[in-house]
Amino acid sequence: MLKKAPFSAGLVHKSSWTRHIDPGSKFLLMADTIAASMVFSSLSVNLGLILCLLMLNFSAHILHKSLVVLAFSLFLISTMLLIQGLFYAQNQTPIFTIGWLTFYQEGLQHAALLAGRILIITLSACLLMFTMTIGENTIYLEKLGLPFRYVYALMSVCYILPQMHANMRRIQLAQQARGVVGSGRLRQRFRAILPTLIPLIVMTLTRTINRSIALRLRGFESKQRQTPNWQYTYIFARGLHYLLFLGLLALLGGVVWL
Amino acid sequence: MKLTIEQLKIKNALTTIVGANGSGKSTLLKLLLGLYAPSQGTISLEGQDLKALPIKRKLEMIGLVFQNPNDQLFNATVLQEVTWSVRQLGLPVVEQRAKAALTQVGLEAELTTNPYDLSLSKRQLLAIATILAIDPAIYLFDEPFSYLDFPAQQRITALMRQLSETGHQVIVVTHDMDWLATQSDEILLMNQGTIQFQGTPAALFTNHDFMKMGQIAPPRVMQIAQNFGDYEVYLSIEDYLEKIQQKNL
Amino acid sequence: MAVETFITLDRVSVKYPNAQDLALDWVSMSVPQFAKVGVIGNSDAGKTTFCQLLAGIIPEMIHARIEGQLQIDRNDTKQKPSIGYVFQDPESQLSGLAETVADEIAFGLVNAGLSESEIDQRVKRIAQELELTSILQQSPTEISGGQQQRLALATVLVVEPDILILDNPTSQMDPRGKAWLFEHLAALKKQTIFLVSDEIDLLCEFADYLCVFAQGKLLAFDIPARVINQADQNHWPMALPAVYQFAKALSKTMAGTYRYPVTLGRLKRVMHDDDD
Amino acid sequence: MKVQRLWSIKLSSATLVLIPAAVGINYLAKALAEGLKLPVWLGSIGTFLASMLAGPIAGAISGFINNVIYGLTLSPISTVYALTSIGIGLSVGVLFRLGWFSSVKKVLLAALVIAFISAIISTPLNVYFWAGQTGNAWGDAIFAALVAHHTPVFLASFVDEFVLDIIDKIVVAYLAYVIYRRLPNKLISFFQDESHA
Repeated sequence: MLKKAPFSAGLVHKSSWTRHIDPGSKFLLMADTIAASMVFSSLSVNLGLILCLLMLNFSAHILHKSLVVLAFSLFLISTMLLIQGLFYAQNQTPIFTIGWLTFYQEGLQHAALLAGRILIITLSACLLMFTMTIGENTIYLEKLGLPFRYVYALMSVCYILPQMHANMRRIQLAQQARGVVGSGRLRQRFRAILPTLIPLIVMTLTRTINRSIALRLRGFESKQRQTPNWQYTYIFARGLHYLLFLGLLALLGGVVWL
Repeated sequence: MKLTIEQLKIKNALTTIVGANGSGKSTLLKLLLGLYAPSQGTISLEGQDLKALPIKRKLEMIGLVFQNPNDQLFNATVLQEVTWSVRQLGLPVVEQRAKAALTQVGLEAELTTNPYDLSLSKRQLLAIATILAIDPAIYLFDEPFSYLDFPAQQRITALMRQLSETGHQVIVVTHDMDWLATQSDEILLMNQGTIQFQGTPAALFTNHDFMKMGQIAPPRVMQIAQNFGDYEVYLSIEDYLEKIQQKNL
Repeated sequence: MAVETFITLDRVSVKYPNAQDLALDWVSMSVPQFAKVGVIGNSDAGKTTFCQLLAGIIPEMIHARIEGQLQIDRNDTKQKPSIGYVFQDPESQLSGLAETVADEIAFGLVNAGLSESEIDQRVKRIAQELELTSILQQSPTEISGGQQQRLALATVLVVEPDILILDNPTSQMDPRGKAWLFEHLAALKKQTIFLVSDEIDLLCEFADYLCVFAQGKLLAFDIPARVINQADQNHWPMALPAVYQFAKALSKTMAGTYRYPVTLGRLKRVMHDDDD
Repeated sequence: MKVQRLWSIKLSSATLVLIPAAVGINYLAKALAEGLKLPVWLGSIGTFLASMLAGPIAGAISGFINNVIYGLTLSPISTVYALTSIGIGLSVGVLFRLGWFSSVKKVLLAALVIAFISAIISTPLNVYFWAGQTGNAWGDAIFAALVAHHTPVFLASFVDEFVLDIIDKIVVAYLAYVIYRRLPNKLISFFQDESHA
């Protein structure tokens, strides 16, 4: 059985300093930190960035969630250290040996740098994704001038998904009543795919047709649409934009110059 | 959903479960099928503990027709949908069983149709056929009439009667009081996960507290009678006519 | 009373691409404004096609070959009449982009470009009418099925459409929900309503006209009493109202006709006349 | 079907509503595969179906948004594979219209092509972000063995990715083939008509 869909978590606005920062600034901040980690291929700079991001995540009360996301990539990072430490093409300087396995400095350094970059991307993305609500994003994108049709295509899955998820659970139960078992041998588990997926997909696509009809009847394509009123107050949004954008330019300029 | 049932015995009759939305009717059906295991207590079938039975054996004895056929259909054709169900339980004479079941529900002309190209009413008939082909001893129907059109409702009602007369146990969850009043032998009233009443339709409609609890409106014939100031219990139009004729004599 | 025709169908046929049979077959009728029309028929009879044709969904969004004429006039202004459509399945009705029930109801108004205060006012009013006020700030995906069905209706009623089309909205409701919906629809005075339903007793009480479809053909379009009497005489496979069955069993026809009554009100009158 | 229609950029309302549905299907199919502990992801089945129903552009956009949403909810790094998803969406749409999804045999060929395209796009991303690895134990074991024998990183990484992609894409292509054929007629013609309009 599946756990609850993660999207609904984003519907609740956490109360912290982050709620006064606009999504655009958060996005630019993410771009800045990622660019910085790519420009400076030194371990110490990356370590510094990671520490900063950890502190920001902590002060926004989202560190525990971010660490869960980080855990996703930990397995990959450890195999990366292992494989690169052992087999990296430029390996020359052995550091230590465990049994008959010799680890090299170059490979470990390379892997550590990449690992640092992944941590930075993840932590800065968490700062963006865990401090916004879907509704806030939707309005923000529309205010930025993205046509509503496209905002819809981009965002509505977040609202549809919990319902689809409930449908899937109901279908799984209904198929269980017909003798579909989702456990046992691989063959048997494979045979549980179609009985779940086909009803789910037919249902979802049928609703898609009805929804597209309903939306058009409800004026989805109307040119008179007014963007809903701004419910969020941001401080220093414009200034932050300039500042972060200049930072990004400087970093990208750095790439060319270095 | 919390369900607390002290003791319940259901035996060879057409039994109806009624109750407001969220009172635990569907949960009870799923519990009877063994889709949920009770956290306490036992459910036994002909003296055997349900928990001890392997799933396929359970499904051979108990068939549940879900409220929405769209949750279950996935095969390429109507015939395959039914044969799949039979094969799934490893029963013999697959084709014959399937075709007989489809004839019983009146879908014999649609054998090669894609189930999703059928109307919703026929899709529900197909879902019923998948159970009929297995021929379990116990049939559970969860609001079977919500998608059936009038001729299909009549067909399925006749089928339920026939099943219960040939020694099957038929249990139906429904909101349809006219149907229940005329067709049901026994009624279970559920409220907040417990069974509040078990008895005949007449006994249910006599008790106002129970009717209020289950958010039950009396059958249409009682509403007509009440319109003329008669608050007796009538289960069918024939019932009421008899009374009127007696009065006139 | 002379009633002006509002919607006219003149020998309309509809055929879907790849389909063998006509979905609607030579249908003609004229419907006065503000009429309440009950639509009945068995599955595959053409009820949904009929509704979608009226709403313009066919052929604008669902393609089909159409013959004949469908005309909708609006007497007071030259503006195109607006149409509200309620699907059988309430989940289809929801926009999929609303954080709260209030946003969902406001969706159509926002699209129409109404002012902030107007939207607010209308949402509050309709929420009160449909008993949704207490859940306005909840997510549309977290409310109960019955509430979702009322929400679906609210999203359509809030734009005050000229024509309201409901395709079997009660199929999954309990008796209380059904009675509530019929009562609410009966109270609407500014709409022409088409309601598909299997609830023949409630429909007879509610509708000014009934139309019966079978295999794409319009078998009858008339006031409920005539339609039901005709249906019984011709043995059409459809449910008959309890009132009718009762009156027929007692052979109580309506004064001056050979027809049995189909509403409680008329039945009472028939029985009362008899007593005198 | 005409070529202009195939590449139509202007998206109808139906297509715009199809995109989030496809993303949702991807998401739930992936969750289902995880729940059943299957050795495949299935996370592109919605993209396949969107491409088959509404054309390569719709499929590509579904794939792109899928990874953006997935990146913004679960795993930020997977956002970069949006490029791969775009490639999958485009190739499924084109192959479908070329008739490569019309028989059991042809689907196998289509799956091979799609897996190849997917691996080609993913490899540079894997090399840049993960030093060439994919995070799958089996694939990475092959990768480690190849690198240990002085195979160039790009080639080793491509093999790593392709081995995994091929199994997943064959399964997904066959599922999509079967599912598409079981969709109701009305549903298929709705999207066809929409792209004609």
